[in-house]
Amino acid sequence: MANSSNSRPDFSGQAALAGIAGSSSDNPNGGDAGLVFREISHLGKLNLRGDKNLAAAIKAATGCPFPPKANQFQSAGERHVLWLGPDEYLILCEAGKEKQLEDTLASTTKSSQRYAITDVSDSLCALALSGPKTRAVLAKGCGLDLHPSYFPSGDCAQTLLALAGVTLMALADDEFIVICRTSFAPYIQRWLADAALEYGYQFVA
Amino acid sequence: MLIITCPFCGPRDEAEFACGGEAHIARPLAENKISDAHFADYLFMRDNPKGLFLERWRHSAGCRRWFNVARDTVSHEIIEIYPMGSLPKKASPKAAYKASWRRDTAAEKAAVRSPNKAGGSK
Amino acid sequence: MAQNQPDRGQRGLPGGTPRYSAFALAKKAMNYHQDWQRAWRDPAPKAEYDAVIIGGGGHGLATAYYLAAVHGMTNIAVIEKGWIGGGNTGRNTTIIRSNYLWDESAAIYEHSMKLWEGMSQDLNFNVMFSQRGVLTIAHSEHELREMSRRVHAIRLNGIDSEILGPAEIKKFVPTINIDQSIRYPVMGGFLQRRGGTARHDAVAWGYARAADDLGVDIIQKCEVTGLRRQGRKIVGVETSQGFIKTKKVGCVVAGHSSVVAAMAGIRLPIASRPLQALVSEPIKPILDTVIMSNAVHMYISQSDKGEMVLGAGVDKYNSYAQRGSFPVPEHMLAAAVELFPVLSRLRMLRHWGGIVDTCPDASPIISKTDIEGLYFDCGWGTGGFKATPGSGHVFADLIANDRPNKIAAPYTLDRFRTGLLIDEHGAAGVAH
Amino acid sequence: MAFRTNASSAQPMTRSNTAARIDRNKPIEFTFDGRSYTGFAGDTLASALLANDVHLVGRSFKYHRPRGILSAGSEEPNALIRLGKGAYAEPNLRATQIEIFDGLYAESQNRTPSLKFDIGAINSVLGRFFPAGFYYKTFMWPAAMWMSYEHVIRHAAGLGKAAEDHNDPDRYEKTHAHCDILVAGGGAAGLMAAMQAAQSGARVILADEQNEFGGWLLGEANISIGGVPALVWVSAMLTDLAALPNVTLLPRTTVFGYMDHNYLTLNERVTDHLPTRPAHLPRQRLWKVRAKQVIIAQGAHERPLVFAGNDLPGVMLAGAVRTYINRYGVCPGRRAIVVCNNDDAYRTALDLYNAGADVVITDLRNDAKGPLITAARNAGIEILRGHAIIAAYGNQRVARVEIAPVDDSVTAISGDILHRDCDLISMSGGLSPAVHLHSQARGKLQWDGAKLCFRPSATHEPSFNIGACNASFDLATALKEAIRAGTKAAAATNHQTIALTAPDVVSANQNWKPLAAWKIPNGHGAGRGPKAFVDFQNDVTASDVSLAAREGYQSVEHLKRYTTTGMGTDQGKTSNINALAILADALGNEIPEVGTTTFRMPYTPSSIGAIAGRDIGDLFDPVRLTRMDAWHRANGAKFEHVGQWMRAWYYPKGDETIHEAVNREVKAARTTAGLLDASTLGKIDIRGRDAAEFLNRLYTNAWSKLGVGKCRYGLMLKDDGMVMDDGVTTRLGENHFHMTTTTGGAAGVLDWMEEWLQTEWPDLEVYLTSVTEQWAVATLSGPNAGKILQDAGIDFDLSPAEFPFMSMKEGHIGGLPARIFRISFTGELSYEINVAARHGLALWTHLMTAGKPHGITPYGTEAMHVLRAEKGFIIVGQETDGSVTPHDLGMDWIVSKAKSDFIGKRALARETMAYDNRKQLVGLLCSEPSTVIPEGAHAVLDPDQPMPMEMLGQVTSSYFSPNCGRSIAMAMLKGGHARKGQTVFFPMLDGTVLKAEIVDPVFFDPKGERIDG
Repeated sequence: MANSSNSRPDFSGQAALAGIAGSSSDNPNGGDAGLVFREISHLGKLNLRGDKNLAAAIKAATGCPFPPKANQFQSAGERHVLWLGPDEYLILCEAGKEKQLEDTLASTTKSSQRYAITDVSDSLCALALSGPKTRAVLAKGCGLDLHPSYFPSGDCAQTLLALAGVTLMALADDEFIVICRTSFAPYIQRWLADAALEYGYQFVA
Repeated sequence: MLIITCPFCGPRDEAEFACGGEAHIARPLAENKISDAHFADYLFMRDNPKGLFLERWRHSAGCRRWFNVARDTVSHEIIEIYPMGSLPKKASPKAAYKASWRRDTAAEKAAVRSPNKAGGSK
Repeated sequence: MAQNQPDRGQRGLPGGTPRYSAFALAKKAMNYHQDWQRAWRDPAPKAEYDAVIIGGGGHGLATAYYLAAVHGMTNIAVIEKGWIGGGNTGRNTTIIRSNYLWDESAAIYEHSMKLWEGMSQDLNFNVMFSQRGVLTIAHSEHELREMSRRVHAIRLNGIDSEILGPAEIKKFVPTINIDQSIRYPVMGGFLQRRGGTARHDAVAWGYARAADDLGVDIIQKCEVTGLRRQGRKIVGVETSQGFIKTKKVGCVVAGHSSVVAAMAGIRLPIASRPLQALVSEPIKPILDTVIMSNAVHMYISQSDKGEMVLGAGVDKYNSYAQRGSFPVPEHMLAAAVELFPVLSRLRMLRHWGGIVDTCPDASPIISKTDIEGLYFDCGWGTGGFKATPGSGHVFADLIANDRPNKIAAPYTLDRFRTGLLIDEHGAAGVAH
Repeated sequence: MAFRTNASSAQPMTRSNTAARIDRNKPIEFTFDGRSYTGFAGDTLASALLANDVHLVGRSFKYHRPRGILSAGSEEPNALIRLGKGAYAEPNLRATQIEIFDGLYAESQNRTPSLKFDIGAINSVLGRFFPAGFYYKTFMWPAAMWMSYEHVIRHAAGLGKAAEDHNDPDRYEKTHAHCDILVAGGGAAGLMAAMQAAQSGARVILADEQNEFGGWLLGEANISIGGVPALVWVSAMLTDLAALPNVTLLPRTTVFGYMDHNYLTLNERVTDHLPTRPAHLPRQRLWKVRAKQVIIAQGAHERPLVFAGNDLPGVMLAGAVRTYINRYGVCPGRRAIVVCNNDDAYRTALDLYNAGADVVITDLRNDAKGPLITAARNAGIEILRGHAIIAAYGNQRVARVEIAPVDDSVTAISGDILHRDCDLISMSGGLSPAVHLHSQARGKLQWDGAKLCFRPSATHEPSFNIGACNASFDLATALKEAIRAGTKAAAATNHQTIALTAPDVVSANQNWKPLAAWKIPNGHGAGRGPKAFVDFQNDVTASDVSLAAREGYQSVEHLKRYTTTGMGTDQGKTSNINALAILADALGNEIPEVGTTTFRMPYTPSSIGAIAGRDIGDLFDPVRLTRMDAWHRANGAKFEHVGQWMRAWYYPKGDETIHEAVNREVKAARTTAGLLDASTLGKIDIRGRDAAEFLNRLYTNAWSKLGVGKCRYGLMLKDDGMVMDDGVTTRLGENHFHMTTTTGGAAGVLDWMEEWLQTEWPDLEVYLTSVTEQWAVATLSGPNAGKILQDAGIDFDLSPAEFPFMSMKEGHIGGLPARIFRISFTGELSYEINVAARHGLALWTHLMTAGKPHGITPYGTEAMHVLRAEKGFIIVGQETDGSVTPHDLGMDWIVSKAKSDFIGKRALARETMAYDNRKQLVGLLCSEPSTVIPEGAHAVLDPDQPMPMEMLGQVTSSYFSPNCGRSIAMAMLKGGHARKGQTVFFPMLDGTVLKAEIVDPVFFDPKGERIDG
């Protein structure tokens, strides 16, 4: 954060939970915490509107194949393309790469094509969840059937977590990414810590 | 809590949806002159059947898409879900659509751009 | 207040029905209560009536009573498809108040309030009208502003209303939580001391007994199957017990207004929605008033039996199933625990749903229709119970004279054509 | 009574030596009504009290009659106690369901001063004067007195007392769960069905309200299943089920709600049975289960018999007595009378006999035969056939009975009365299937004339009823049903399974057809004689039911509501059928014609705390913070909630009052510069070929010709012509716009736009994305705004020529990339600076630093409101209330006449929209410049007119304006536009009257000369 004597603002930028939620943990049962979670700072996020014709452009720009089905995502390294709706996708990329990616997409997408791309990197906050009780914790606030056979890794969904809208991504049986609107991040952070209490949790700021 | 099958996201809890009320209410264009009474048919009068009801829902906590639902307001059974802008295909919802008092009302007729008017609202 | 009221109908039971009293109770006890007679008869429908009221709820029975008592129309019938008072009359949270914002609303609900204040004596039936006060809580700057607007208007309409600060509220309602750090703190409230509750079933039974005494036929388990017309005139009612001839039909069928209207080819601007309520197990008194909070969609009181009575907001989709969705009570009870932490260790005993007919402007319809002799009193949304006597009183007047009186005039169907709505939810959406 | 034992001795002789499910090696100390007792692990409070020969445990609701323990389960109407102390206290709990633990503290309820001597019992003496509904017939004179009568009634009513300390220390949680098959009830049938279903690999949840699975088998002796004692079979089943990964076993879990689309709610009591509760564990957990199929195996409830004095302590249900003997090793009496209309009670007689009690069987039937009857006779138990107990007597516990022969229909006494002493009556009136969940789910019921009960018929949801709740009381039959249901349910969820073979059941055959005997004659006239109770908790007697029928309360619902039968915390589990039958009898009608009431959630009373769960306190509602929030806090800002947002309201310095602080902030914004955190304004990114056309239809004014880089104010209407929202929208490119909305309206406006795009104009190519939180916004306003931006390092020319009002430029501030909008809500030279949200705090602190020499002052929402009011700018939701048109606001200038259509256009054409007497926006100047008229005050022309007064309208905004040096106000007044110059009056709540002149609503810089600084 810029101190008042500095005449130039600090460029590093602030993560959504910076200065709001410090590291914390509570593990009454001992052993491994049931849930370990942290914010993925400045993860690049682009909201993409348009239809399947964008597949080639997306592939070229991100290396990710097009999500084959609704409510699934495809990955290439740190980059992911999530299906959000019939003509809406969310692209996740390395911090700071969003602008470059936006330009590449713009250039590789024929101007004639119906599409729109909007940088929402700061609009949304991504949290990485892991631990044996990840699904059990999410189930306390999410009405989806999160059983691995119904929500396997590779699935994503926009849904409700307690009182906030979120996008869930299952990376593995006990590994999720939860994306929420930035201003809801403090609530989601507090809710997760509270819901995970009986299993023990650790939040890494 | 109802299960509503979003045409795009599949079955979800009712809590993820917003209900938009009666479906298939055509909006009269201001350029087509109709009486205030006929305009009220569009603006305020509502179909409110005990039984099969054609209504609009939005997957507000999911893909944010609107769609139509044919639902029984007594049993809460969902008979058909069909895309926005289309008409039901199953027999009973189809019949309900045809039977509605709205069909061929002045308000509904006024929803269509009259040929002599050019160019829309630009 | 019981005295000098606008034509309240005759006192006592002129029809000869023995009066209820402590004395009668003691006298009958001598014979082990063997010779109490029916509270109302169980007649078969006549071939013809001067007027037929469809719907044996509080509003319908009140309409019949005032038609007989005030307008001398005694050759009338109330037909009810189930048992009287079985609809919203027996499914609401019994809140009574008249502190409405708009002049038109204030007029009809205050008219109603004055009738409540003499009802037990008018009907010789204790409806347990309890003027324990209705306190509406404000939780934000915005709500405080709306409250001020409301209270100024209510006062100038000659209706009692006072503003309370958090400390005064705590004094008036010791169980409430006024901690200012909670999400929806109690920042203030406005109180109508004349507001309160009544025993909902007793209202239906009391009106039924008094109307019956004046000769009104109350016909239960009689379902309307059609409205017979000649051209634009009503000539009778088709029922499950046969055709009943009449020139005047008053429809007071909350929860089914659109259905009955459709029988006559009439369109209404109404959506029927579930409204959920619940009670806790009975406990010794902890709340001696009625509390309403609109920000969190919750209202609460404690019945004479000791049950905490809680109501929520209206469900989001049309239904005739008298059941709502679980998230509604879930949210409502969380809000209730915020304001009344004591509730956390109590238990929900009964939960139910009613069907309310809601209008676009959250105000009722009391109106003639374009069919001669067909009248509607509907669309009370969540405000119906408190309006019972006033609604019946002005509706009876409308049916008897075929023209709305000053109080009913703003509530015609025509307002949806002109756009002169009485937008109660626009005006801060105070839950009714 | 000779055999009364010393209640505090560790081994009271009421403990039988039968094998039981209590651990005699684990004594447990507990307290009831101040006296300490000992029980054993595995006891309920009820069984432990009975073991200590305590029968009197409560007082009834109305007559305060002494009451004991009737049942052994959740149907208990009498034994309601208050558990715990202080903040842990909980009223109305059923002693029959409380597992005892060391230090348990319990009190009886509804008595003063004590359980044994309760002054309320006077009601019982005067009972004759308080028949059903007596209160409807009296307390009416004088009218004013009702409140006093009511006060007394209220304090007499109500059962237990709520906790004195209201802050519940316990934690409650909720969770969602999904399964293929939910089995409600873990008795023999439930276990069998769960096992069958689980074989298929389907996901199964098995829930039971008791601490142990096994249902009524837990209380039975002499039954074997699959060649082993029933409970051995039960534990084997449990071991197997627990081993299956696809099975979730939930003991202590009541399925209390069954809603649409197979959505069920369960209450799990996680730690209630523990002496100390770990803080991290929930006390209770609400399960919200979505099941594909439901199997209901809830069992049945035994009915009492309705005879005089049937409510005395020591009068118990036969099945319950059996349970106390076999499960808890407690024999509740030494001299027992068993009275019944069926075979089942003979099992109780035998178990009592084997437990060492003297037993007499009074069988209402005179033709009873079968193995159980034979067994009883062989045991030498005295059996009085065709006899009934016509009255029971005793003081706080049954001591003697009158028994008489009765005719076949049990309507008249047909012989001499016998007198017997006893300390226990064990009664059985037959079984009522627990059809509650089935009925909650809108399943239909049918009357079984042979078994005398309502049984499930058609189901509404995908579900099955098996075992006793399906009136299949015979164990072998129940197990076969379970296997069938388990197989079918699995198949319905696409899980195939081979039907298991039903295990053999060895149990004495019995006849499940009881004798219809609803009201036992007492030898007195109608309504006379000692009270015979139908509803124990609410003190409803047989004659109350007859009275209701006599007075015309003949529908079941009228009966319930008039007599309150079935309205207690037991919800009529033991009383409904008896009441119904007696009503039918009074009406000379058949039971099915009289009908039954539909059951509603919950099956048993369910904790409100658990339904609220963790959505309380700071998790009650999300609170949204801006990126500058930390700075506001650090600098002592006061906040206000705007929707879910937390916004800086004002920044008091030292001990400034809100007014002093706001005045300072308002002045600074017009003399030097003010800085506002405007991040919460809604922002929508609008793209696509038809974006401009879309705005044309959405807003009242025209958008096609707006140049790139230019901003325009827009007013949005609902289609009824009423103002809905407003804001500034900027053209970023030919097909790209940036819209701002009000803070509160943001979500609604985006939804509104999506709705029109998707449902009305799908042909338009427009894409909407919310960017509200993508951008942090600082609004720099005031004469020094330009200088400050210069010093902050803006990288483009700010001169009005280069950067005119209502335009936007992208550039950098101190190197930070920013979008800067030259728009103004204050009328001053003003810049709305948008940066990526991550830089919001940096931008803010940077501007504060750069602005220091120029007197920059942070201002909050309150000052913002005053500044805009000085300029007469409206705030949607303050000046408007959903009933206001643009014309009412004097904003016709923004309503395009050229456009053929826009949302709201047609509605505005209605004749009433042009009426002169509509409420219209005006300004007000109070005759007392220092007096601020309260917002919400209503204007009248004549303050002396009588009530109700003719009102013109209300003050919508009212402030002290330091820049005008006086108070100013805005109001919506009838015909306001034509009233400029008139004087109106404002009657205050304190009786005083304020006076004001109606003026134009622009109070400061009417020509707008300050906009360029």
